[in-house]
Amino acid sequence: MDKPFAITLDPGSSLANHTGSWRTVKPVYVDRLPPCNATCPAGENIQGWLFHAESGDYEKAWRVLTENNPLPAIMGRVCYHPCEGACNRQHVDAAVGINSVERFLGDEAIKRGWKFEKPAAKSGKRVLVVGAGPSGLSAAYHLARLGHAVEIHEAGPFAGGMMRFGIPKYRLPREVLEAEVARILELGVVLKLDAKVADIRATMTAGGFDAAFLAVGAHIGKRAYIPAGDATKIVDAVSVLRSMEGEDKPLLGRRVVIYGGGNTAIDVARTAKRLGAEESIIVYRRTREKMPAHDFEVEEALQEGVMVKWLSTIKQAGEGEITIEKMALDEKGFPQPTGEFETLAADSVVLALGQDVDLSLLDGVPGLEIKDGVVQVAPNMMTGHAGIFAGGDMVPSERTVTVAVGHGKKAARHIDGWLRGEAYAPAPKHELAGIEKLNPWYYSEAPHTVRPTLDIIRRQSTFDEVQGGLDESNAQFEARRCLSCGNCFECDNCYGVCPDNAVIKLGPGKRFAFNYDYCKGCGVCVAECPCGAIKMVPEEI
Amino acid sequence: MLKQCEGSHAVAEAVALCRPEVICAYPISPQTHIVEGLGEMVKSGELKNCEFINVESEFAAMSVAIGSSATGARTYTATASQGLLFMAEAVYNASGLGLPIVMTVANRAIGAPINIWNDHTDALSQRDSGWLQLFAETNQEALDLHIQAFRLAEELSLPVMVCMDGFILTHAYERVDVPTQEQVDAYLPPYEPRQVLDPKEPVSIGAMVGPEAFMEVRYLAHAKQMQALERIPAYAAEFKAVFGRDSGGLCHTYHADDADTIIVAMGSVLGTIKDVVDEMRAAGHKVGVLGITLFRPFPIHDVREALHRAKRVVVLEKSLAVGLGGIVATNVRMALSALPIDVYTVVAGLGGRPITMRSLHALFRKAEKDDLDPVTFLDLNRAVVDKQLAREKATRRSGPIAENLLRDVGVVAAKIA
Amino acid sequence: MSFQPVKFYQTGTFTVGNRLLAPEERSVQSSPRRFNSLNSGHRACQGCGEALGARYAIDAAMEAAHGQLIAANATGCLEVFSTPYPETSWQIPWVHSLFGNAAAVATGVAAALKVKGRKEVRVVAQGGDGGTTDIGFGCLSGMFERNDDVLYICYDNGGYMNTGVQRSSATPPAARTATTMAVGDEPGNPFGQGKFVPAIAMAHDIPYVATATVADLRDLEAKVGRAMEIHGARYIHILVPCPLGWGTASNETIKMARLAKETGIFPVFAAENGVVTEVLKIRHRLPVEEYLKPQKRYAHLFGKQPRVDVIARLQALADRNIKKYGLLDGGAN
Amino acid sequence: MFQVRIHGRGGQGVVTAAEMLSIAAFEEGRHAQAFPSFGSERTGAPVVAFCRIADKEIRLREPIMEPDALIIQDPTLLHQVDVFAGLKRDGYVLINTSKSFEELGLGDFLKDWHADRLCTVAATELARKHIGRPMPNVPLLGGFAAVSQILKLESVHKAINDKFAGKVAEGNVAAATEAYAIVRREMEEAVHA
Repeated sequence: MDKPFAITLDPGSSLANHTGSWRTVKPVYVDRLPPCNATCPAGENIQGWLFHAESGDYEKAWRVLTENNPLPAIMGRVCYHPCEGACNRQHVDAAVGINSVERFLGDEAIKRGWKFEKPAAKSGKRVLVVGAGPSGLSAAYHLARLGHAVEIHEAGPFAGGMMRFGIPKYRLPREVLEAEVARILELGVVLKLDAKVADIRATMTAGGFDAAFLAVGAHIGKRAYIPAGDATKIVDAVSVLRSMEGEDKPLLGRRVVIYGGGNTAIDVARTAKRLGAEESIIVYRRTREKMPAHDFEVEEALQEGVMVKWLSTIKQAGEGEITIEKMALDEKGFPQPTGEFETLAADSVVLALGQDVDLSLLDGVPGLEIKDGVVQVAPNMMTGHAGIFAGGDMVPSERTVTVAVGHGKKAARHIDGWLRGEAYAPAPKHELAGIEKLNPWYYSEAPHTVRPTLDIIRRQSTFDEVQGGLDESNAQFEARRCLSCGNCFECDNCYGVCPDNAVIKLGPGKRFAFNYDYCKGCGVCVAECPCGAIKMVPEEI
Repeated sequence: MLKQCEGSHAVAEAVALCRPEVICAYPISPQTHIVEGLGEMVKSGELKNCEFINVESEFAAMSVAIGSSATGARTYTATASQGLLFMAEAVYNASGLGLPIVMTVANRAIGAPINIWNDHTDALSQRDSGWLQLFAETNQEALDLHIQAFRLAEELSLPVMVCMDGFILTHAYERVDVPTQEQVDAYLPPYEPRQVLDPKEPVSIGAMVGPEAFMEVRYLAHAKQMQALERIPAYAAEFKAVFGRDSGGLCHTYHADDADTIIVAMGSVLGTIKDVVDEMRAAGHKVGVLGITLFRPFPIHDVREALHRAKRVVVLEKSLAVGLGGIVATNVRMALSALPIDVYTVVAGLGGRPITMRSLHALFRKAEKDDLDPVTFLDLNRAVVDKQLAREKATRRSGPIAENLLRDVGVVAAKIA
Repeated sequence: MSFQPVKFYQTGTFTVGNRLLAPEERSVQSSPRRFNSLNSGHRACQGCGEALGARYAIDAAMEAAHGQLIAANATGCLEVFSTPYPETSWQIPWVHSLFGNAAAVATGVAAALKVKGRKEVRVVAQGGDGGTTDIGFGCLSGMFERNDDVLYICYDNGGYMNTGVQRSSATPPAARTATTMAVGDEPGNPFGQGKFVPAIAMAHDIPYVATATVADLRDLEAKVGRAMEIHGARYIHILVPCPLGWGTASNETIKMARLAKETGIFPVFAAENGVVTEVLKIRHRLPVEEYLKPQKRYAHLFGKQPRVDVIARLQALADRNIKKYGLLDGGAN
Repeated sequence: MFQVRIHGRGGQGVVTAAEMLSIAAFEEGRHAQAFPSFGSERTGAPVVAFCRIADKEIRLREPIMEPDALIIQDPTLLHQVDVFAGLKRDGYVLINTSKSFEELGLGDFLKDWHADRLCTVAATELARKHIGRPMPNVPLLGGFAAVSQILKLESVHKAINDKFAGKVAEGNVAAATEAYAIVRREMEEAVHA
């Protein structure tokens, strides 16, 4: 074709015009830290395992999960899931039911008998773990996977620690506990029961251990002075719950009063109900808002007929009855006595006022620092005594199972580093993917899935598990509700919205790249990225 | 085949013989009979492979033509007067894009005051539009020029305007020789566009061109138009070979070789002038005629060649460059630059005013005596004009001119002039 | 417990699940297939809504026409930024003639194709709101009335942005432009009767009329696709925010289009043979302020004395659209 | 060159008459040029059309100001328009009327004119009779062929068949023929008077 000069032009010739030169800021693809991962006390890569779960690859999901936490079935039941509290999805509709999916994976693993991979090589080092609670088990698991020979010395007759002696069956069926403990032991971890360590240094020398992780927990119930006649039965919550694991169940009578406001108080009250108590009354000095116990547990307890006397303290316990004094909150919100009294019928009083740690095994170990009844540890979980690490309830902490598991993992990694004579340095964390970094418009409404709960009659009479699990379909649905905060999920938005066609699609699984020859730096891709995986950075000029 | 028919009909037949593929038009007197004829031929199926589009304005007419021509279809339209002005923007665009559209302009005056009768103001207003402009003297020539126009347009890839006097030719019944389809096919090959919109070879037509190249683009448009000056005589010769008729060309002389006084004109008035010249020759006057067929590009050398021996040149034109005088005359003067020849401008026949032999006789005789003003308005009703001028001088609010004049002219207007 | 059905506002916004979709369904925004009819290297402003809209509209048309497409373009931003000598961004046969004649030029192209028997080749005409609703309106209406086989696409950014943001008949009331400055008692563009060309197109009873925005490119593609299934005169009116003329940040282009739809300011619907057949519902209804506030062209409404009266009138216009086109779920009308 | 001017009103087929005259001449192998007075004709308005007939090419484009013949399709124009303007001495005049020249008040104006060049024919009546419509133009052409003797009646018939077809053509042929006969009779009477 003979084209008139200048008036008629060859197709697509504008490629010669590199409009990228107009740019003063440029978009770059980033990975940001999802809030769920950021808040998980056990340091789980939640978004990572949800990804495999929503693709239906539950085993892969479970394996990714257990890289950080060996107890998903337990976590899926007892964890207070701060992850869900942080989940950005709550700004779209409701938080992703991470905990329920975790439980589904845990249960799947048990059902299908998935095992952990044994370590490739042995390190030749021996590590002593004292206490088979969540922290100890977690440490043992991680140490074992790192190739160390691990021996757990447990004072009690069973493994599990507070998971067994503190958490009632109806929240954590024992077979679940057993299964997850057994799986850890299959890694070659040696568990010695009824093996109370009296002197840590002696035990270490005797066993030729290179390092020790102490996680003895806090099992000594705090007492409070209550004037009482001999006839009155006063027991502590820990022993009540512990005795639930033994042959003869505790005899608390028809009317049980529980003193305290923590989760343990709730556990005992609900246990008492199930043991047949007609009245199970919690006496707590403050209001419900102030109560440390988790609200959903209080709610469940009330549903089950547990009663609560708010703003009350026990003044004295007499023959079949107790006297309580009404309290009033002062302007600072502290309860003050009012001088008003009331009597309650009570066959027994259970004190749920918190627990202390039995530190006897540390007697005479130099360098240790003990404060407020707990052992102080460095950021690497090591005590003042080289080679002796500690975690769980015996160190300053929130005293939850998840925190304990986190301690175990953290300690294990540092112990491993310490054993190899180098300091373990965790990978630097990405910037947080807060909701302000997301564009939630692109997420369709998908209300979260409610887990089934046991009917009230059976909850009051039996120790059957109260909360059910998800089935495959709704577990996957729940997993798919994940927004993939901070990490590209290849939605094509950036590719789609670029007015300059300067986004290159690298193909499924390969994400995208910018063609900076033509990108003018308008930032539309950043504004329209649903998950906040692109950010603008100034050009060096 | 010889026929006694209306000029518009003759042109319609000629256009049909050229196998146009798209015809679009908007009605305006005196162009209507041409497109009515073509519309009927398309509807009846007499003219095949042709789309006839009734558009909503002349602007749209030329725009549709631009689209179809750019897509490689042989395209025709027709207009006149106000219509030509209304499409002016697209007229320039068509030539700028180099699209070989053929358009008939049935020459008519431009208002206000509105006037449907013949003069050349409309076509000449577009003289710089980049279109080639041909002026027909007779209906036979109008017919012939359309056939040549398509050939010319498509060879040069430039649009061509064929101008014929409104009513005087378009509505005149006279004898024409209508060629056969075989003759036309032999003369006019199928349209092969230089550039075409086709997914097979995508191009962008109509780019924005800045100062860095615009001068060149315009120069090329000029150079391309100038090529027509060489091509047209060749096409006219070829035309004669096929049709056996002298038609078209650049310009034509009549008794000019030995003439002291040469009358220059365009279009149908040449016939009347020739009759006058014959009578004057018979009476021993050395007068001759130069008829300009091609006004754009202006055949500057041929005009000079034809006129350089004359003592004086009288340019009689149906147009007025208000504030200057003649349009054609200005062009002729340029052709005669540096020659010692008087060029008189005579503005005649505006808005359909008849140009009579009687007036021409008087005019030419005055010219021979060099007794003409540089710019003369033929048969101007002085009395009426002076009256109005006086009126305007007397009072500012002298009222609408046209209405005043009609009142002055009075009943005469109702009579035939 | 059974799987809950989920309403998809965009394909795959189930999010992470998006990774599982077949490649052609994966995008939440648009088809990953590309002709790049409008190629990179064009000179549109940063964040140009028209560049985005045009690329998708023409690509979708190309897809539907199997690559056999010719475009006629009116004068305006799109024409200027896409074809400044010596480069063009168009990869399809494209012609620019004048400001006011794109529809007629397209008619000519279609006529030529018809007479040449090139049935496979389709024709689109495109222009901005000035070239469509003002100077090109006569040709547009003529093309509609003759039902010529042309798809006309109007990219509406509400003004003559190419010449420096002057007022067009598509400029919304109260908006500031260079010829309707934010001064005097009634600052900005006066409240007229409005000129909603999609409705005028429907009044021609042409086979297909649709509106769309660059906030939902899937919808835009689908509408162009539908239009291309039909022969005869078709019209698609696309809202394309202009950062320059609206006084918005270059990265807010899509957001503004989304807000226009969500507030009811711009109804998104399709109509066949003069009857509305499809309406894109408002997902989260918002007051017009949400749409107006980010735009500097409305800044005068939010000064020391906010012009609540004017804002109320604009809200009334949005409410009228919502009622007229049934933009809310449960189709109020 | 023979020049004819036809006067009538819009809607009376004045222009068509001129065109048919030119066709008739063409049929006889002569050159002819017919053209209207280029008005924007409206029904009822005075209209003029022209026809030139010659043996060589006609180049002249001016209106006919000195006609050799006049056809007046509507006698009411006589007092409205200067229909006789420029009429050559002893030019032919054919008027569509049932009245005589005296009755039309033209006696003095046309006295000592060749009497056989002044004819009238009630063409409108003939048209009603043969075509069913008051279209005087074609019958007048028949009469004109008779009075002017520059055209054969057959040529007029040919022109009629060129312009019209079927019943209309037949009716017009009949009307023209009768008009021709009537005028010839008038002329003979005039000569022998």
